[in-house]
Amino acid sequence: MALEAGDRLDKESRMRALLAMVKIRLAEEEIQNLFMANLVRGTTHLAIGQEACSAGVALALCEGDSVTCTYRGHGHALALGMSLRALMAEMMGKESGACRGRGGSMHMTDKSIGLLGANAIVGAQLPIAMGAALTAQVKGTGAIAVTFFGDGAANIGLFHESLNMASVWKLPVLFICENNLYGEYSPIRETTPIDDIADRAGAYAMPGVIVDGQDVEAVQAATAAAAARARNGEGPALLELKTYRYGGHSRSDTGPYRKPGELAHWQERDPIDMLAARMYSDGELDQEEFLEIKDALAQEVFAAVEWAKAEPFPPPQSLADYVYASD
Amino acid sequence: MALEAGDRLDKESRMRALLAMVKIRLAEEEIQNLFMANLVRGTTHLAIGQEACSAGVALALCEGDSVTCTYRGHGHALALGMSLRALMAEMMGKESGACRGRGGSMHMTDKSIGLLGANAIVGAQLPIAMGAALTAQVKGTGAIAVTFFGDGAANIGLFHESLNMASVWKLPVLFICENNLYGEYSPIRETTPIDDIADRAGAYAMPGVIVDGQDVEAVQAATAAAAARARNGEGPALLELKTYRYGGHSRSDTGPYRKPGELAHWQERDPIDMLAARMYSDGELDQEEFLEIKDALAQEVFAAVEWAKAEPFPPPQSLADYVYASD
Amino acid sequence: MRRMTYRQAVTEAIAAEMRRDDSVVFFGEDVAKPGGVFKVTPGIYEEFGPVRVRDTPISEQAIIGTALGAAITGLRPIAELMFADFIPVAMDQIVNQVAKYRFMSGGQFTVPLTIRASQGGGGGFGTQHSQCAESWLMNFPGLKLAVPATPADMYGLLRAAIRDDDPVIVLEHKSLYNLVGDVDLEAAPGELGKAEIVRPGQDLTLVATQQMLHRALEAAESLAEDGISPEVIDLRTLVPLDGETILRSVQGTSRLLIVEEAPRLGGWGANVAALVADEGLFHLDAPIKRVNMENALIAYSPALEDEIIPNARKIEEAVRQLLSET
Amino acid sequence: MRRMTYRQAVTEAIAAEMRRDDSVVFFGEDVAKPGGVFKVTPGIYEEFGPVRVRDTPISEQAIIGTALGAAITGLRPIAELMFADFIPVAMDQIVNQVAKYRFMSGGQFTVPLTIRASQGGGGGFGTQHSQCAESWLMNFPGLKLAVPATPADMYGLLRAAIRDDDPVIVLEHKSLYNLVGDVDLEAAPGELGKAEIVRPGQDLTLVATQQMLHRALEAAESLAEDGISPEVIDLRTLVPLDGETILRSVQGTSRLLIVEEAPRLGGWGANVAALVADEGLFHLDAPIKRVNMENALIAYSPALEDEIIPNARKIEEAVRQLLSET
Ligand SMILES: Cc1ncc(C[n+]2csc(CCOP(=O)(O)OP(=O)(O)O)c2C)c(N)n1
Ligand SMILES: Cc1ncc(C[n+]2csc(CCOP(=O)(O)OP(=O)(O)O)c2C)c(N)n1
Ligand SMILES: [Mg+2]
Ligand SMILES: [Mg+2]
Repeated sequence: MALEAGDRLDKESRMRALLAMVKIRLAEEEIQNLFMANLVRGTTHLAIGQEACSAGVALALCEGDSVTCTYRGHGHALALGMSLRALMAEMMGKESGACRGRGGSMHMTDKSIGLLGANAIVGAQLPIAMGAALTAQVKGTGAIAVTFFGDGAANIGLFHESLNMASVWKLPVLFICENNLYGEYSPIRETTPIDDIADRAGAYAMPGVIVDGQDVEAVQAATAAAAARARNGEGPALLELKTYRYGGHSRSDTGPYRKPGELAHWQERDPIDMLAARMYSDGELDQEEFLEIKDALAQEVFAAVEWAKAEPFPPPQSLADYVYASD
Repeated sequence: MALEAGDRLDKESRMRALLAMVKIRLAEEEIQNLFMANLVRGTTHLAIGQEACSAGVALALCEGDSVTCTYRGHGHALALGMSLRALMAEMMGKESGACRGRGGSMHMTDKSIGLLGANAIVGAQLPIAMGAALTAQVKGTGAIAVTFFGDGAANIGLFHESLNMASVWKLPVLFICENNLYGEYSPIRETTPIDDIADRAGAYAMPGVIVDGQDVEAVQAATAAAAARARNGEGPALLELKTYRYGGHSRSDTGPYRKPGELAHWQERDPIDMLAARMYSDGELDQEEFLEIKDALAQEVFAAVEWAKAEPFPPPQSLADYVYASD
Repeated sequence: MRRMTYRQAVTEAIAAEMRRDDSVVFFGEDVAKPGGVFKVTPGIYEEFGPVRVRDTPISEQAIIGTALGAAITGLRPIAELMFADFIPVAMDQIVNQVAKYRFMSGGQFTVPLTIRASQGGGGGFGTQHSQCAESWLMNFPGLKLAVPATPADMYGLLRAAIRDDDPVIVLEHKSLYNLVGDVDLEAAPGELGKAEIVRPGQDLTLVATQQMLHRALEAAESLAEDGISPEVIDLRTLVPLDGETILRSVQGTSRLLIVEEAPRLGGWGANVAALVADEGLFHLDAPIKRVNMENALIAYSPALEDEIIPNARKIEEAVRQLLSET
Repeated sequence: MRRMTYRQAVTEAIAAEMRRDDSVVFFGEDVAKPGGVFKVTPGIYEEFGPVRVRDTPISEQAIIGTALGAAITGLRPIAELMFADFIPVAMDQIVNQVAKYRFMSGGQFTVPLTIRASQGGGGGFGTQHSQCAESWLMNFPGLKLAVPATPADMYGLLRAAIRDDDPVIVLEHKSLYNLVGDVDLEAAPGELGKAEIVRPGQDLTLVATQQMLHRALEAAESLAEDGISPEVIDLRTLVPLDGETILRSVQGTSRLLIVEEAPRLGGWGANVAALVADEGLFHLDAPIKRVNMENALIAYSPALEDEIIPNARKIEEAVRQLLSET
């Protein structure tokens, strides 16, 4: 198969990628604070370290495309354009949240930006994206769908059914595996007998591409190539983005299972730093500008959190709303 | 991977294979008659044409090994040594049937011969064999387990989960796909984007072997090689037996979806005829002997059917028996 | 009005909705070119073509998930799962995804999805191919659940399901496929959530669905000869459950017998009993009785299968017994 | 006697049975080296080693199927499914295989298999991670179902489940993991199928399980101040269901209130109500009432989650209301 990484992105796109990644990082750091301070109940799954995946894919999509993702979905939501307010209010279970407080951290969903849903059942989101691709195919809209999942999800039955059926029906859907080396606390090598998830693509006669998931430009390019192929009626592809989460699996996990030095090793290839360094050397950004950008985004995050805190909860009497369309 | 087909079988083993295949053929022809005459209710799935698969695998197994298979399981049951009486009585729902009439055509099960169950849910039998392999591994018995399934079953989620987990745990289990080109009325090429199911083995880092499923000696050899490897602690393998069912999917299917000439083409490589021809030419069998063999087996089948017809049904008051161990 | 089978009513309902609305698509295993394993959908593929009507791989989870994704993005899929016994294979997609999708999104999506499956015992298909699924499926708010018992109701409720903006599971009873009845092809779609008194009476209320409804009617016929007059209610949908019709009937008859093709524990009849024991207790002159499959399973053997599934004789006995209680 | 948490009681029960019987094996996702996502099984892997204690891939169907195959060939597996919400992912294996295996084989096999999962709401885990599973699982003869509410019962019933020759699903309520109580580590295993009157009383019968039991007891405490004395029953297992204890209690109190952490339709409480409306109708002086989650879902928002799950105040109100009915 002949997916090839394109050229480097232009300055404007790089800037969009940088803003998206920094916004995700700052927002998630703030979310972690909220949870650790017990201001929010439940659990949360951060994608800090994986920002290039969501930002790079989002850059390659067009209006009208659809996305499904996992409980580790704040990054995807923000990269696709969810407002920080809607995100933070949802995180706190407020009526003005993206899902009116019904979804929460694991279910960030925003129809208006094509984000059809973040799923808390491993693998369940894959066929849902295929359904969006089917709609595009039946209606001939030219849109595609993308579904994100983890390395651990590549062992669940639905992964197999989805890739097979998508291939048979030549659906315009991209299967994007964010391989961060762990499923919860289990290293992939203990649950999966092969090194590269992309190698499974052959079982479904579709392209399988390994991509540097820390390089937002590589992610954008690989996605754009696969997307063009899908829009062209040539069917689905499997992309494996090699990446790493800096934090634990969820709120309470400190990551005792990591190999010593592993985290530091990955942090050397931090997706934000890597892009910033390239922009510095290409004269597209200087340190001061970057600090200003971070500062402005930090303000925005802070303001969104404060706003969300003051927002009201859904009224108790609305508890049975939205179960049925007639409600 | 280095599974290699062994030498030809010796005369005695060939004779066992021949007897098994003829017995299966004759028994199933009789079963079809019973169903068409409405002497038996429900449905049935015949393996006529596929006899070399069950007979060849059974020849390669040892006492203590376990097997799970599908609703198309009469052949496996007989090849493993189920008595014709137990089979026919079960077919008729009689108390003296292999499962005391509770199972029926789709659930031929006989613990005493290692046949742990025939399953009517596509793919459900795969992990059950893995469990038997786990028991063998934990207890260090040296036994293996084998699970039969069809080409269509290679698209169900559980296929994927099973092969992956079996590989990770290095379970002594053989996954044996009888690829008869159809899942019900759908040709495999319309539901599966690759030609050979064996190609999926690579996704699980296990050997995948394509075998001539009409050649009982080839089936025996491939199974024996994979079995030796599994007994040796080297883990599972996927065998794909290329075969064909002469009849429809089930009782009522006349096979209108077949390509013209397809059936005749396969019948030219009939597993029974092929083995008999080899035995003729090696001087191990002559036509008269073969006729006698067929005759004797036909008598045996006939006698078993007559016997089963006269057997009693389970008593109505036993309807809730065997739901719980304490019943 | 046309006379047709319950089976044909399915075909006609699908065809009618596909003609009416381009966004209706239909897929499942062996439903397109082969026309379905129960020959329920012949001609649909030929009329509507390979884009809207598709055979799938044997992949129940992917079938339902894909249908869900299509439903929330502008199609109205009809997904077939063949035997209702295979519903558990796709259970997560049905109960954690389809049922909850609208709710979890805070109402951003509607899920106009119809899931069809054939169910029920009596055909000698054995333990894994003879179950009724409605009792399990009642546990999941977000789903609607139709169990039509006649060709006319099949035509009416299946069209209602396809037009409904919520996910509806329509269970077709295998034993009824050859049942013949009059169907008005021009009638308005049925109404989900409305039970029907199919035989008025005053001595007791008999609540049933599908195969059991017909057996209850058979029992009622025979009881009538002895001057016993049961009021027979066909629930038609289990979610929404038409409690009003049940309660009104019990108010008139003071006695309730529920007939289910289901094991006793968990059966939908427990829900009907609980409803009446709550809102209609003071109407009752006798205990609420149920005829069902006890806590056992359907065996392959005809001797056991015919024994475990309630029949007219057993229903009749239960009625007589109940009328003798005070 | 040792004081320990409900969580520790799980660990102790598993360890005790694994020490006692070499054929007990234990596997699931992140249960071995990591000791479980709820830190329920620390030390088990270290004590019993990698052959008997294993982490699995994320493959719930394969986990249950493998456990079933092991159970019928001589092991006594304990399989963990982490959240009970994931049970539907493995539903076919549980309800069509595990539950029916013995029956379909005509009694050739026993299935000594324990399936553990943690369940229940109140933790802010959202719609797909907060469900209770017992009401769905009651529908499948062949399964047994335990819902322990205290450390002692957890220790007793989990050991009973592991020793039982039938498949038993043991549901652990997440909200109870930190509950402390006295456990006799030398006690005989518990008995599946026995309810317990945890607080005797005469004014009405309150039936509950797990989190709801503790809230019912809280309500009872507060009602006692007003001289109202409910009899509180902890069902402990739902299959087998101890109808006798319930009926005897209702005979004494004449009133029944059922408290469930479940939607109303399909809830296990309907089965208890149906039982009493059948065999105990004439004991009743008032309608059978249920406090539950209506037909809605658990939202993430604490405001909604706290509202939908019955609490002591609501139970108390329902009791007062029920006592005022005649
Ligand atoms: C069906 C199912 N099984 C198990 C879980 C529990 N669980 C949540 S996240 C997770 C790990 C998933 O790992 P991976 O797919 O690699 O994604 P990551 O969290 O690393 O992004 C598990 C096992 C679940 N939510 N759903
Ligand atoms: C989970 C599930 N889905 C669908 C079916 C219905 N069904 C029974 S056999 C069959 C075809 C299976 O084809 P294959 O695996 O090739 O086996 P074969 O019948 O050809 O031996 C199907 C779809 C089923 N029994 N179980
Ligand atoms: Mg991961
Ligand atoms: Mg086949």
